[in-house]
Amino acid sequence: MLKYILRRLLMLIPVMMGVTFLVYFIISLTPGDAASIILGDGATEEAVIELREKMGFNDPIILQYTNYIKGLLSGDMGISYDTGKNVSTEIIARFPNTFKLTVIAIFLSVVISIPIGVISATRQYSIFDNIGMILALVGISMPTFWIGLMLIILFSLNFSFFPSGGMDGWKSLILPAFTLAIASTAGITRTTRSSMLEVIRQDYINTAKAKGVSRKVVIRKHALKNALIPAITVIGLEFGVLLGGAVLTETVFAWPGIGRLMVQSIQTKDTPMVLGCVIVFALSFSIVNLIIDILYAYIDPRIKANYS
Amino acid sequence: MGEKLLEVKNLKKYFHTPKGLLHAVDDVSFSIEQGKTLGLVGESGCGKSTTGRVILRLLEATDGDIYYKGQKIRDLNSNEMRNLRKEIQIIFQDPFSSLDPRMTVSEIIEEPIRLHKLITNKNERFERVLELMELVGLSERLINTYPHELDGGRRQRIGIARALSLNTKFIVCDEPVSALDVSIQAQILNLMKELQAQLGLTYIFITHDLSVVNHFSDDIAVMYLGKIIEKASAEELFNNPIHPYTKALLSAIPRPTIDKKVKKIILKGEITSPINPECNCRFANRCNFTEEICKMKEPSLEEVISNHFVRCHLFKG
Amino acid sequence: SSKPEKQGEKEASSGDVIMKKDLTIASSADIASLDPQGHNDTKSERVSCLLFNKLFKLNTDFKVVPDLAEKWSQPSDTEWVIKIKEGVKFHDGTEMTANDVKFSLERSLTQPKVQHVLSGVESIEVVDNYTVKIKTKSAFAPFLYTLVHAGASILPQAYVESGDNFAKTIGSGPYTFVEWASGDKVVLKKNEAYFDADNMGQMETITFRVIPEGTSRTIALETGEVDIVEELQTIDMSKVEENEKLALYTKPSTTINYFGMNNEKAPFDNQLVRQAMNYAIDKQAIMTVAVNGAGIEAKSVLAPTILGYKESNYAYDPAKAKELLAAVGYKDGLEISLWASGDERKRIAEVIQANLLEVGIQANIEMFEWGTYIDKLMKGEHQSFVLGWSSNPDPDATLTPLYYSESIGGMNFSRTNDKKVDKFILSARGELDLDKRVATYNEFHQYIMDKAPIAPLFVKNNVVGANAGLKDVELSPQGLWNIEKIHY
Amino acid sequence: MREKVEVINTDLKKKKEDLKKKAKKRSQIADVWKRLKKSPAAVIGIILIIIFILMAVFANYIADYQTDAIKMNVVNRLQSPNKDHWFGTDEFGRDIFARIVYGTRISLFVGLISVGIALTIGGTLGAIAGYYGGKIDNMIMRVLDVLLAIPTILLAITIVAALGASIMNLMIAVGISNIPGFARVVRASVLSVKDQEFIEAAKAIGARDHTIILKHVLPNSMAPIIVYATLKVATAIMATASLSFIGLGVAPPTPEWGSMLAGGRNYMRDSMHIVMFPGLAIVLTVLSLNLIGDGLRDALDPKLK
Amino acid sequence: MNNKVLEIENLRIQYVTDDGTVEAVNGINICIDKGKTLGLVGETGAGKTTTALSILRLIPHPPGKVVSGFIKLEGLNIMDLSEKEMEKIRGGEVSMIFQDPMTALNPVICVGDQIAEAIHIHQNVTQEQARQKAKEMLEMVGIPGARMEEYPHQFSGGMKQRVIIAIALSCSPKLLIADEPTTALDVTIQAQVLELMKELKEKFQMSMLMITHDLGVVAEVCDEVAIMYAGRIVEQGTLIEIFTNTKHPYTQGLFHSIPNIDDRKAKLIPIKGLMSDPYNLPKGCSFCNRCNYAMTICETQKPEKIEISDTHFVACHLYKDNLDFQLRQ
Ligand SMILES: Nc1ncnc2c1ncn2[C@@H]1O[C@H](COP(=O)(O)OP(=O)(O)OP(=O)(O)O)[C@@H](O)[C@H]1O
Ligand SMILES: Nc1ncnc2c1ncn2[C@@H]1O[C@H](COP(=O)(O)OP(=O)(O)OP(=O)(O)O)[C@@H](O)[C@H]1O
Ligand SMILES: [Mg+2]
Ligand SMILES: [Mg+2]
Repeated sequence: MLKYILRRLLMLIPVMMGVTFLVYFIISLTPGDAASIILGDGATEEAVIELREKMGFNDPIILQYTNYIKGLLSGDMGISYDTGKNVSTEIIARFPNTFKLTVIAIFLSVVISIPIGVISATRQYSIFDNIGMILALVGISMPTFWIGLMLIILFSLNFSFFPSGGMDGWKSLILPAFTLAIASTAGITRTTRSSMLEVIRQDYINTAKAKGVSRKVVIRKHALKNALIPAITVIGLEFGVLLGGAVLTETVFAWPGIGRLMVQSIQTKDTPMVLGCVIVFALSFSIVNLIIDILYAYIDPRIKANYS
Repeated sequence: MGEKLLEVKNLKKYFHTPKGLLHAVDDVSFSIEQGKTLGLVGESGCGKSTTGRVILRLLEATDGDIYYKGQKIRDLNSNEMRNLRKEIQIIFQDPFSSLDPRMTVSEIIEEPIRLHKLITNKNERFERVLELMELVGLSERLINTYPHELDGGRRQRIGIARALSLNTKFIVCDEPVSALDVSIQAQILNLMKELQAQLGLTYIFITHDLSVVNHFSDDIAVMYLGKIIEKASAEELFNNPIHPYTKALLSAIPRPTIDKKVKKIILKGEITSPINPECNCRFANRCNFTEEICKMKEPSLEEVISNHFVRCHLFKG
Repeated sequence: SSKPEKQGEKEASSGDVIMKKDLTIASSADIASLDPQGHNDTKSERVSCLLFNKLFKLNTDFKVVPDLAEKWSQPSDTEWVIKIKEGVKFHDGTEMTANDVKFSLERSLTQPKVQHVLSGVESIEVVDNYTVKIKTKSAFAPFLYTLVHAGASILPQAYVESGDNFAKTIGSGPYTFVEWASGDKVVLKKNEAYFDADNMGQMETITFRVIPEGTSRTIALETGEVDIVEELQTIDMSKVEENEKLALYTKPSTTINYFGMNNEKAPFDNQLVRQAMNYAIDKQAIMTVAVNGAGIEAKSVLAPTILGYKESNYAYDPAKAKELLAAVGYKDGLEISLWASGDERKRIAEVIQANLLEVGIQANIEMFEWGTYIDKLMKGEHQSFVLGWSSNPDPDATLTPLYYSESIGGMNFSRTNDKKVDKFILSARGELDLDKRVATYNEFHQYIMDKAPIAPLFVKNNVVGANAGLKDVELSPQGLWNIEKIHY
Repeated sequence: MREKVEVINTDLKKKKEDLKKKAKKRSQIADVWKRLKKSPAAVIGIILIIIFILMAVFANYIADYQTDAIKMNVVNRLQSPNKDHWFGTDEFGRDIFARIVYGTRISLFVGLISVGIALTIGGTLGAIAGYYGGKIDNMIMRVLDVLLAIPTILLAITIVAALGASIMNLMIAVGISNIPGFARVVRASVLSVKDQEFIEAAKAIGARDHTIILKHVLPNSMAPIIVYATLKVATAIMATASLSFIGLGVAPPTPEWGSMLAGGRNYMRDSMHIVMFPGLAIVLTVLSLNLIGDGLRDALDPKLK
Repeated sequence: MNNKVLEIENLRIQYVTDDGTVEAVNGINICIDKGKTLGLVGETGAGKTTTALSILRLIPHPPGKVVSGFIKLEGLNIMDLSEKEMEKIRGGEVSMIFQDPMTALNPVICVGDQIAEAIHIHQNVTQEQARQKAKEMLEMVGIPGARMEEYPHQFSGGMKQRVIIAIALSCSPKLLIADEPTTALDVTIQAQVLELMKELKEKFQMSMLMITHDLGVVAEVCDEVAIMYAGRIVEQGTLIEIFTNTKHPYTQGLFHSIPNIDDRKAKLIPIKGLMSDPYNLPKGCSFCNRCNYAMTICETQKPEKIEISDTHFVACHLYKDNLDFQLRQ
């Protein structure tokens, strides 16, 4: 198992290289000149040219990229073009916020969607099932920022249950996390439902029933664990979607996360900052998926056998 | 003695698995004469299907030679192989999963003809399909049905029709009846026998059901964990089984009679894993007659009686 | 028109006088840097103003008044001698000296973001402990205005050289730095030892909170989570106004929004076409749609509050526009591309698009992302565009970058290349006599609006929403001002 | 014993002709359609989508593009739904109903094309990876992992930033960011099919790889792909809304639901209808696509009758 | 004294689907005496599993529905019981072994726990005691107790089937229903498992309902045999009666379809045609379209049960007027 984890972690290196290279390359394709961004509005042409030379912006992309990677390997993520801040400090300050938000959101959507999925499956075609599925669909068809604003109007303005934004205390987490969760709820609910439907038709469920296990226990103990396996995959993928989708939620709820930082950095063509953000995104996404794979092993002994 | 249509020499097929090298087929040799049937029996996982697949080059062999009409199959390039496929065919165990669920009966039967451009005229091709359907006893009103709409027996007939749609001479039958009810099984077995007589087909008949193989085959090879452990004519094998495993196998068949009860030989354990097998008799740990040597050395296949080969230390020459 | 208008004069009912000692201000974006020479944007400037002092500052009427400076004189056209107040202490207790001034001003020349601010300075000399002499490269009338820029803040040399990199920023201002949570908030605390007793901070703490989304900002104000919203979404003005507990403040800004044309490219290389544009656009409609009426029509290249302003007499007159276009041969209409970036400019562009359609011009809007937008504009790839410009009080700070021929490739997006314009700009810049300078600018306005390199649209109001209990909220043309004076 | 073929004493040839005709008649599409019709949810979905498609096609007859959908009318701005403006007017005084009707064209188009892009590229890669397995599989999937690890929104923003904000580029951006997803789904689906015996049967009759992939593997792995695709059409429409939110939507005044929604958000407190109707349009489209997707999944499975 | 463990009377079960109604079980009567084994034989789709599931009241509903009839366990009509009471019976009084050992065990729960669960539910013991008992059960079916922490995938097919047997027997049920317990196994393993089941049946004094399509298995383990065709029992009798005095043409067809291992030249005589569409059973005898003896009455009228002896009856028109009718050999 440990060997497997190590191997997976090693696999991250080429993936990260790929990610950084791709992003570096795409950003370099976008118009806009880093030197003039660094210098700001009032810069003279000479100053721009001089800085361009100094920072090596005239070098071929590959060279610039290798220089960046060299820095990265020695732990230096560079300095923001836009604000002059140290990229790693900035990311360390911001990333935990996004991570916290995403994790809570995933938690919320799991807590909401797994029971709905399970109940829907056990009562296939019932009213609960139909309404549950339609709600799930409506959930994904509403844009995040729209849901966010509606929730603020409802719960902050009209009822003053929660703050409208910002980041102090658990109360301020609820609305953004919930907003973020809604979109992924649909996917997880539907997967849970369909895998549950699959599982309850399996022979071992009949075996359990024939043992005299009560209906509830059959669902909880025998079916759910098996049905969770596909659901977990979706949860892992949703995590990535949420990380990416946090941008809008962070904007609406004034959440000082990394999504906003990234969008802002792209807009100012702040390459080191964008790369920094992308690296943590990609890393956390990959690590979460690794964790998911390890989780599989815990749920499913057959998979565990394959890892060792 | 007829002419050897197919000859397999020292065939090996190993699979790489996470746990190690799986010896699915390990040094198997046999030959079949034109118009005859070779039965390949053995327990689940002993490598019967793999043998069949390797012969057809659906899987590439790890080692060994396969001669078809004296031609080394493994040396053919992909075009030559495609040509050869007009003559050698396969019928699968599961008549459901071996038919594309999205094709109608006529499409399935037509496909090989179309692919090999045997008949290019559409109408003639259609005639041929109807002809084949009649040959295997499928009513022509079924042309437009999908396999799932049919029962196992009819589905298996489609598989047979497909195998016959080319200039088929040789068919690997991979447990063609084991998924069927006895009443249907008998229909199919009779059909296959008839076709053999009519068209001069040669079969390799893979099965785990000894009563079927006895009824169907001229020669029988018994496989155990990738190896042939006994090989003889059907008559000889059933009258005079030599290898302890063959004996146990024969005795274990449930017989639908109440008078002639045979004393069962109950084997101890279960089949051992074919992954990285040790160099001893592969049956040793289940055998009721294991001796020291069985655990030391791998026995070789010896001709104990004329045309009766056995791989066992206890019976030599 | 420079008095802030507090609309809907309301006092919090005397029963519940709010005794809060901390102020939370919602702003739409985070500050870029705590280093006053490391940024060039108003959000950061608002914070540095509380943390640092400059030699001079602007008052709410946009006049230059001394801040650290005690006395100043101009021995020659290119020399300024400035004496700072004695006994000014930095937050760490050290005293400010002329060395700090020299160090700060020289440093500004080396900092990328602000190196342009004092680019007219040739040298700085320390005369004595509290006096410096600054030489400019040439006679430069608006020199004092450049000293009010945050980039000319006076920093403690010792601290800056300690390499702390502004992590625990030390300045001399009325507030001291407590915390900056990136993307979230900046917290400041009152500087009890501030040197200027008249301008002491009023609240114990001030928190700047970042709330990017307009609607969320208003709601935060309504729920009392913040006390002031510095950029109130204009659609919410009526809401704030109608709310008993809130007060609305508006004041015209110096931000002028304009429809720019590429004077080098057809059809806008033709003066008549450009004039036609000035007639074709319905500025009132733009204001309604873009800022819900919170602004004043712009009639020249500068905001009215700016020195030497004189308005043109274009009015919305599609018929006239058609006539002009017909005169140049565009009877059957024409097709142009119209560039924009951002939500508000998109709305403006949409109205322009509709206006132009009336006179037979089909404008295809192309949206860009900000960095790309500016880059492409600099390269002159555009035909026409929508942009805003917030200027310093001195007209030169607008005119040189925007209309001077050498700024082509820079901010001169209209690519105005007119000898006479250049001459106006140069002579006004060197003119130290205020009246003469004003006269030159008056003339310039007339000339340039006849050339019509752009079509001015409107000058946006600064709109601030605040808790009704807050007192002494003052706006300047630059927006929320004198934050240190605000209190409950 | 052979099953007796019913022989009818009429002209045998004629009967065969009939059979031939019948053989042609029964296409798979017709079959799927027959099964699809049985699911009420799918039928509702289809009806809704047809309404939207009709709206897109016959937009000209419903409202006038020039005078209703893009003509500004500041006097009438922000009107609530009323007799003249069924869905009210937006901040420019444009008729929201007309804009939604015309928006159907763009939004459906964007959704379908971007998914089309992702499906073709991702699908091909996934099919190759799944079918051939081994090193090829590993290589393709690792490259796609890279793409997957980059947040969608970043990919979309940078692509739009690099190429400019046009409908085409929007579709490319959304399309590209969906490639890894499709590749994964197709690959998984191909993997589940490729080991079935009928694939081996096709090999045994001498079919070439590409024939096998196109005629046997893909048709049988269609169900999850179709479901995923319908879901993604929905997400693609939403992605345009998100991009509009950060200022990179389609060029105005083109009516497009996502940008209508994003642009109207500042007004939602007083003029709910500005965001409600485009939102509703998106919800209904997404809903109906999903209903169809679910229905199709069942209908495409010949085993489920 | 009533010696009957199971009595089924006039049981009719339907599956109602969109495509129509399947009369899966069509008025069958079964009874099993204490300690006896009844073999239920029939082709795919004959309704064997449905019958078995109905005894545990586990017919999936919808689409399944018991239309009429009753099932008595030791005289107790289970149709009247509540779900709670039914749970007591399942695994306690009546156990069931499913056909496919590969899928009948929960892959994510270790085998020990799966056995212990049944014990814990039905016997008033602690978890620990249940696990102890589970270990004993495992050893009883010939698997080392040490392996109880392992998961099903670590077991071979035969071992899994033994685990399932262990589960079924763990609470000493009065009736064991075995639904094709050896069909998925290799012959040598099948022999082991059948041997084990016979042994344990003796030991526990159980009654057994053995469902199979393999007459060979029947010959080995059953005391009585019921031949099922299209939801009906067409012939029933003691083992000897069925094998030596075959009455129903279908039963005879089954015997003739099996290759004779001792006579390899013997020709197979298959039953012609196929089982009727379950959605659309013939009006008369369901078998009439495949029957070599079919008469006109067979097409229109359902055959009655005809008693050949006390223990042997057949449902066929051939014997209606002529009890001594002999089938052609
Ligand atoms: N593609 C493969 N990869 C790895 N192992 C394989 C593969 N195909 C077959 N095997 C293994 O090879 C061995 C022989 O398999 P094969 O299918 O030939 O057995 P068989 O005798 O046909 O069994 P059955 O009666 O169950 O069909 C088995 O242990 C099987 O697990
Ligand atoms: N859940 C269900 N829904 C609809 N029809 C069903 C269902 N289960 C069984 N049937 C039908 O009921 C009939 C009897 O099925 P059953 O499973 O009892 O047969 P069986 O004798 O056990 O067959 P096998 O030998 O294949 O196990 C069949 O025609 C089958 O198609
Ligand atoms: Mg096989
Ligand atoms: Mg069954």
